[in-house]
Amino acid sequence: MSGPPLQAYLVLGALLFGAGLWAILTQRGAVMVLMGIEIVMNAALLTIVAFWRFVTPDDFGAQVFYLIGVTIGAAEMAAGLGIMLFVYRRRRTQQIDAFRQLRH
Amino acid sequence: MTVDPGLVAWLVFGLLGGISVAAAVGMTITMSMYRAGLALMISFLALAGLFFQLGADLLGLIQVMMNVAGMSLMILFMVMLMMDPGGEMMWDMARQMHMPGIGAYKMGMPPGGLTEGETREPEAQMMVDMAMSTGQVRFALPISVVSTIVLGFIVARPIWPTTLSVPSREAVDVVGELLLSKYMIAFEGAALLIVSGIVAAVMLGRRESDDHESAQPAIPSVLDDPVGPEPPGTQHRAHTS
Amino acid sequence: MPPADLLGIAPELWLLMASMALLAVAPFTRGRREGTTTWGAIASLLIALVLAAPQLGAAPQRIFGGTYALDPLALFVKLFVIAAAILVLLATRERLRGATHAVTVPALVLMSSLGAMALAASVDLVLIALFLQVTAVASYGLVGALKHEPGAQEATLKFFLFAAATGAVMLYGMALLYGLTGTLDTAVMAERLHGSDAAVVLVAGALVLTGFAFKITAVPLHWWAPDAYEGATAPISGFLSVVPKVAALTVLVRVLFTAFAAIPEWPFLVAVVAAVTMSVGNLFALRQASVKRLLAYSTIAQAGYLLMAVAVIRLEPLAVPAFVFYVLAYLAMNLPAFLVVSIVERARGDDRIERFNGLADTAPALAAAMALLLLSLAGVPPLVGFIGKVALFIVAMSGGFTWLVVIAAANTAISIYYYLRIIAAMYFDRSDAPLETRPQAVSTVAAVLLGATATVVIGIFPLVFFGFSIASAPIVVP
Amino acid sequence: MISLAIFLPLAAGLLILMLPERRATLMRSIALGAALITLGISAIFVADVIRTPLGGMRFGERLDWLPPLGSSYVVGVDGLSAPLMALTALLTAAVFIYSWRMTEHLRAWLFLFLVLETGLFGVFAIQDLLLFYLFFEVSLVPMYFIIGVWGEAEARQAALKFFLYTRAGSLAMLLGFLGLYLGVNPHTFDLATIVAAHPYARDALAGGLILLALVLGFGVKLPIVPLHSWLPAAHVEAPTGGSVLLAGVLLKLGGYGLIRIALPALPSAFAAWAWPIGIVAVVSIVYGAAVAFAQSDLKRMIAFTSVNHMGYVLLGVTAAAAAGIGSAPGRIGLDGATLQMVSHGLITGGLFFAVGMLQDRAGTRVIARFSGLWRAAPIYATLVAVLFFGSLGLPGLSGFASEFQVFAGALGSVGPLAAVGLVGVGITTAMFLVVLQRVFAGPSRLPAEGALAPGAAHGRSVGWSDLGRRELLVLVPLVALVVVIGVLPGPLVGAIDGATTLLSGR
Amino acid sequence: MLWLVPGLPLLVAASAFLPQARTSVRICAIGALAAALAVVAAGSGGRTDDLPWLANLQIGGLGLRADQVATATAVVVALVALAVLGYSLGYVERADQPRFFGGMSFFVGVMLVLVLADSLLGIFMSWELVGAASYLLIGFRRDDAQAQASAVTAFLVTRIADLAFLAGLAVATLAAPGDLDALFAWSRSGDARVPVVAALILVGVAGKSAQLPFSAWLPQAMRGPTPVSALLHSATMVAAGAFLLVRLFPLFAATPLLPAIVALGLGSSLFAGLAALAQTDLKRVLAYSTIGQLGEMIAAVGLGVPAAALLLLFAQAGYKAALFLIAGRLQHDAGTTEMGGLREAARKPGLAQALFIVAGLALAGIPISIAFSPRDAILGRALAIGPFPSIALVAIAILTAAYIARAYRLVFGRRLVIALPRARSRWAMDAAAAALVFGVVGLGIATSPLLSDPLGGSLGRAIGGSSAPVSFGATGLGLLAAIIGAGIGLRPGAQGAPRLTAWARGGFGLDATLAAAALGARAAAAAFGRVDARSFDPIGERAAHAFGSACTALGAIDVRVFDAAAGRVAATGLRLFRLNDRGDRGVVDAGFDRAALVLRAAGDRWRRVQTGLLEQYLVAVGAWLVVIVVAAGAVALRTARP
Repeated sequence: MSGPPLQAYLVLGALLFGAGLWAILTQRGAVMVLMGIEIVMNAALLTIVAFWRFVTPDDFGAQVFYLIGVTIGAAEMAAGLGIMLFVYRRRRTQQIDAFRQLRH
Repeated sequence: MTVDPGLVAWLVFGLLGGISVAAAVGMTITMSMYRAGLALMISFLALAGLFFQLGADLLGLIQVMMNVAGMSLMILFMVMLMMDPGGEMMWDMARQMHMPGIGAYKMGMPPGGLTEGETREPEAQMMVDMAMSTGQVRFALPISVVSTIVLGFIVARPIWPTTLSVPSREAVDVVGELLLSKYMIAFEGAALLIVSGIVAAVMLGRRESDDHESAQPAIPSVLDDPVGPEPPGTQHRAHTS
Repeated sequence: MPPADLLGIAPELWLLMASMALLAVAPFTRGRREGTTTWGAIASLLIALVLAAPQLGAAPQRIFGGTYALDPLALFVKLFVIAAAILVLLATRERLRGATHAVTVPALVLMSSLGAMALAASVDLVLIALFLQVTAVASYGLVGALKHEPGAQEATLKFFLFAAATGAVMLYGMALLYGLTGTLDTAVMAERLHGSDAAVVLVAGALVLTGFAFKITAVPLHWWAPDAYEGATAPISGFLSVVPKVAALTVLVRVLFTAFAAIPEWPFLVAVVAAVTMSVGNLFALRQASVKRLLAYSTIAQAGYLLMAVAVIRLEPLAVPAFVFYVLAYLAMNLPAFLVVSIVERARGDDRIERFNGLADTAPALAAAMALLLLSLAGVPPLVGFIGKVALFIVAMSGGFTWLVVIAAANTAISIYYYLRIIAAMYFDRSDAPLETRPQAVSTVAAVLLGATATVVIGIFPLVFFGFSIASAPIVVP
Repeated sequence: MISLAIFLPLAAGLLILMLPERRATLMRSIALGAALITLGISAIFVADVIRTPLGGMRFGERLDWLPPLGSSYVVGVDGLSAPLMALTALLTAAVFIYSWRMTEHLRAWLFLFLVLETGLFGVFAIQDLLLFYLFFEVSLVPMYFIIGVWGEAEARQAALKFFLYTRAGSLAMLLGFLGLYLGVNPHTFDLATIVAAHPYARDALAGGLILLALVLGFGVKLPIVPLHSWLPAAHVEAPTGGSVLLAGVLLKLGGYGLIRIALPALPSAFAAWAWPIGIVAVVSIVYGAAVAFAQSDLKRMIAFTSVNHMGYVLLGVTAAAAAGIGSAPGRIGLDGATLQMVSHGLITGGLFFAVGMLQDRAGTRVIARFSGLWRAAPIYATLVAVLFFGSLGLPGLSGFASEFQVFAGALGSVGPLAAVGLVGVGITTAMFLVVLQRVFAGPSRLPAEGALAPGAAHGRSVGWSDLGRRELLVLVPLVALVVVIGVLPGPLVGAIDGATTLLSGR
Repeated sequence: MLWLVPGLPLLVAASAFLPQARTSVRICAIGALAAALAVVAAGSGGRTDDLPWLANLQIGGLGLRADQVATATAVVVALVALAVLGYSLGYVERADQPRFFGGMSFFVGVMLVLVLADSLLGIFMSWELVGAASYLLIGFRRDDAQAQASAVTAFLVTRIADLAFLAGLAVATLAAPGDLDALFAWSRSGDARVPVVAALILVGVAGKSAQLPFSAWLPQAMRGPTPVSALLHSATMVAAGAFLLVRLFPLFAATPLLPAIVALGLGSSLFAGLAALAQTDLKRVLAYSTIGQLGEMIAAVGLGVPAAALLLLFAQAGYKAALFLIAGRLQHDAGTTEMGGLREAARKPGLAQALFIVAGLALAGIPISIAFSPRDAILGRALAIGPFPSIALVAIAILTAAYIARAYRLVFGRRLVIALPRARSRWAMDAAAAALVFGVVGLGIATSPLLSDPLGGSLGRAIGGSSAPVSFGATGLGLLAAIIGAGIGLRPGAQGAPRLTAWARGGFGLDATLAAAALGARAAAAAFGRVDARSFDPIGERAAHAFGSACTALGAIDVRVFDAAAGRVAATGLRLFRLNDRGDRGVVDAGFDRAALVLRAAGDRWRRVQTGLLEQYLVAVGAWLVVIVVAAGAVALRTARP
């Protein structure tokens, strides 16, 4: 019996994607939505790493992609921290449905 | 008795994968943001384990460093700076009020929760205020489930150009070389990205002298109608109590 | 890595350094020397222009192992972004005067512009994902720059969450694309995509396009744009409506031109998106009261028009020139219109249409310029928007999308309604409140007049710019 | 020379914009001077086309404009365009004379009219579809402002309606142009090339659709009946000068486009669709006349007669389409349609001036409020009567010369339609006679002087006097031309005929 | 040279506009007319070059041709016009004279063009212009609302008939461009369009000559000044119809229309005779008389004796104009033209009675003027053809004599008072009337040997048509009929049933029909106007509604996808739109407005989809994702099962 094949990782990635999506769509707190986004991003990263291993083990571009992906996540998170504080200080809430003055 | 390495690999995969997914789902169920942050960290950690299993040791390490440590810390930082609307208090309340349902979705948004222009019973208003989830659960559920299943089906088919070869070089060397040659722009760009993220965070997150003076109400009152444009004759559109 | 490669990205490197330097200098320029960073940023942009000059006329090539394109299209976007950034900087200085972070804004504008420039030249998926986020992340600070404005937090939050969510989704799509082809290079992807599994191609392609569509504000990923534009200050809204949008469109053109070249369905899909986008933009814009919001929907509609050219990018040799020309036109007419809103907003408090009443009496030049810009957006000849639209119509029709052109024409016909609302307010209504065109707004006014003049001049003498568009058309292919 | 005529008004307009507000007389003089010079140039054109009717396009100029899209600045004048140019210049000059005393936003007023003149001259001179469209639309914007700024109470709505409606039409027209452009290989907007290539001769569906687009576009401008509803609103609300140019020249763009572009470029499609289009024309004729009859506002009535009169133009074009451009009925129908455009421009332009003069005095245009005007203003009454008779097609006046040809052509090709169309002439006659009787005859009863409603155009009250010298200067040349063309249409028709015979290429 | 004939009067007419020339217009008018008369008399037989009126095709120019028919008619027109103008010197107020003489000169000018024109186009143009002149002159008194209405009726009725003429002209012009000879040549070619053209022209003729069913306008036109009635509505303009038939006789002769022409003429004539017998107004009697006589002329053409028609035309021009002038003279004194009211004026000594007797005798067909022989010839021809025309003609002769005798009895009674007038200012009027009467009688006597066989004369040859020998039977029959008629007319109380009389007085309902038609036309036009304002616009409105409901239908899907918030707001918007719509219905009435409104409302409604709720935006993105994924899944399934 060989180890888990590519498809196993991919299905796991899809599950994580779905879980992240679920979080994005249902959570009321902005921070929670941001966490959901991070899960989706990690699903993507897991997927690409799996592809690296099973499709192009000698092309380390995928690993660079992962690195950049993590950087993107980190930068988002950093900016997100600032934005959450900004929003929270001004409005005393971080629930996304409190922000609906700009509409129509 | 020899342990089939494949079986071990499957077991490890199942364990780590199960943890990561369970943690991810659990994150959305808990009422406390703090616990959600912890769940996220666990999910990331499990993923790091999977990276090691895939032979991407470098990435596993980075995952632990960046995602688990860095990112999750930031989230926890965020959570700590704000009032946690869920947490123990809500948990207790939900238990006392015998609310059915799972975790955070016990306190779902009542149907038509955010609709304007109607008076609500105070209890209903409270339900709206306390709701942990948006009113979109009924859409989100089919969307997430369907897309997960179909996506899983799509990727699970044997369509990928897989190879049996294994990585022949040490990742650290190659990645380092790539980052300084082919992906030098990406390297510099990543720096730029981080800097701009930090600048944005600092600029926005800084406490200003007028912060609390101009603080606005958490939920905009239904009476201050922020909508500017109205077609002629629609002034009596809403709020007719 | 040959040194020529470094020379190729000299403008980008220079801007990177300049932005860092400006960040460092910024805290010391509060108060009386507030303009320092702005002028510094403008100067560095001009220097970048000079540094980019040697690339003019150079043969298209790819550097850094084929990850980064030096082709006329990329160069065009560089010049375009520099011009747009200068115009925006001229206005932000006056609009944000006295704000806490006014001095940091030029650096952020520079960073975001830099991201956009690099994005347009990126060939590799890694770079595309990265610079898409650079452009976005640097803009967060811009959207919230006037922190005390009531809409600032909301705009920032929506923009941020939307950007992050679509970015993550796009990453997933890119991962799938990589798995299918084993390469991150969009230029070589095409042949490997040929014959690949259609389902994955579709889902991966669509997820990647989701990320682009967010920036382009194509339906159904346009939701954030009106809210963010309305909440941000006008020059920033103008910046967002021009720079990231055009960069994303360019990268879309590049990807569709190279990576997806072999997939026969996408022109139709893009055409559908174009039709829906322009229709939604125009329909929603009809009755807006906030001019910024109105213009936001207008930019959505304009994106729909631009997508017409994208749809036929491989079918029609003139498609890229038409695209480039319309992008130019869009810069000349859209950004200055936002700058006019900026002036009115600053002078009269907000940007409702009533604030434009009687502008023709109080500020005739500004009103005339605004009227020209709006008419150009509506595609009224002899302004530049007309030539641009005609070129788009021609390529789309010649590419076989007659139905799309009919929809576009109907949309153009409808769109005049909301542009005329502003014009009617300026010219037919009277207002008692004088518009305080303070001497400080002089550089904004100059930028507006420059744009208005350009709409007229290019509209009447389009040949030079059309030739330039043709020259900017070549896209580097493997 | 043509370019001078096209761009001189624009240059004069820009010059006026640069003058300080107080140099009012200088501004007026510059504007009038520019209009008169263009009038002189177009008179040269007219003389030339009369001298050598079969000379084809003359005074041609060609410049590259946008070669990548196959569009060049090609201008020329022939018997089709020269009379319309002269009409444009004449009416513009007349508007300047008529509004000599006005002061409200004078600079903008003059500028807009000069821009309008440039646009109209461009349309008539250009031989390139893209630039044709450009000039076509350029004439739209000034009119929007003219109606909106100087118009009456509901002017804003009317201006908006005018703009939206005509723009929707012109976009349809643009689609048609693009169809033509793509129909020839290599793609070009050059009209002569397109006409020579005869695109879509075999593809009936595409040809029909493109024709539909063109007819929609030109039909809105003309206007044809289902698409006419912008016209009365715009006319009623527009200031006198705006109405004059709107009715006098802008409507002609539709007819001119049909004759210059739609007919020669798509002869086979046009022939296939001649009957439906002819029915539209006849409906316009009868319906326009009937609705005009029902109006109580003089200006609105004249506006509706425009629908009727431009229906003749369409009928003439239809005749040519059905019978073939070169055939006898086709030629005579086209000549009639073209002459009808000139004639209608003169007559209706004059009538709108006349209504404006009435409004200057009375502040109202309601027919029922006037009676026995003849006694108070005999010269005015006489001139208006001539215009009325011209409008109802009395021989000896220009209206007859054109209508006769239209009907001769139409009876030779789409006979039954023409026969129905004659009913429209009858209704028009009845209407004008009734109005003539009501307003001018009978016991003298006039609205009180000084009851100056917004109609007190340009802030002056003339009082119940007969026409002043300036007003005579406006009206008499128009009336004189109506008579001259009516009595001796030969030279002009010859010039037009020279152009129409060469219409579909040499 | 020939152009001088119409040109001189037209020049005078044009000069009437000049303020300096006002007082001398009347002199000029008469002088010009005399000169024209001289020229036409001298230029007989000449013709001009074609004036290239339209240069495309070879459409006949506006040439003039002074052949025998034209010359003779022109001379008669000019002579009658001279007399009437002279009369007008006394009749018209001095202040109005410039305008009046200008108008009359204009009429005479275009009438002469009509007579002399060498092409159908020229004939038609002048034909229309004399109608316009008639309009202007009937409505000469601007304050007289009824006269104005009559003028409108006159012009309108004739013009509507002319539209048929115009159609015929258009067809003929395309078929046979050129002068009349070309037209005649074409008419002999057997082209199927010839009868159509002829019939269309005949409609025009019927209109102009006030034949059935267009007859109503002529009696109404009597509201105009009497000189105008005399010149236009008896002698020249209305006679243009008959003249045209004579002129175009070769055209008509080539068609099977002749019996129809006979029927038209005789029918109108009988009708007019009966109507004339019931009138109480002298001028209306004369008007119906004119219709009747014109009917006889038209019938003559139909019977194939156009020369007789022409001669009758000349004669009628003389005595009918004279009768009008006498009526006007009496009216001048009495202030009315009602025959009862004229009695007082008629008692005064004057020439009127004597002149009336002589002219009346001529009208009745007593052989004292040239009228005698043509009528004789017509009757003779009719006898040769068949019983129906003959009976009709005899009946007409009886009626003619009867109504003129009745008129005489009602105006003058039985006393005979003849004396020279005393009022000097009226000399012009008396002189003109006398001149006309003596002209007619004198010409009749002087030329009777020449004309005893008019159909054999050179005029007859010039016109063509069959010849009918003068038969004593016909002459006797005519005389007998005249005498019987006169006897009936002179007997007092021969009125017939009053209701019938009243009916006849109104032209047997044709007046009422015309009025009703006018009312109906106005109503129809008003209805059209309403249609444009309301019923038409709902088309646009309906389209807009359809668009709106399509939007709603699409929106419904959308609303279900989205949260109830968006749905409710959208519903509110929709309700409000309807409310707005209802409110605006009365105010905004144009369809385009409505369409714009609906579009605007759609914009209003649809933009509410943008709820401002980030969660909903995200759900929209999720929906987009799920659509993609499901589509991809479908693709995957399809590729899995080939």
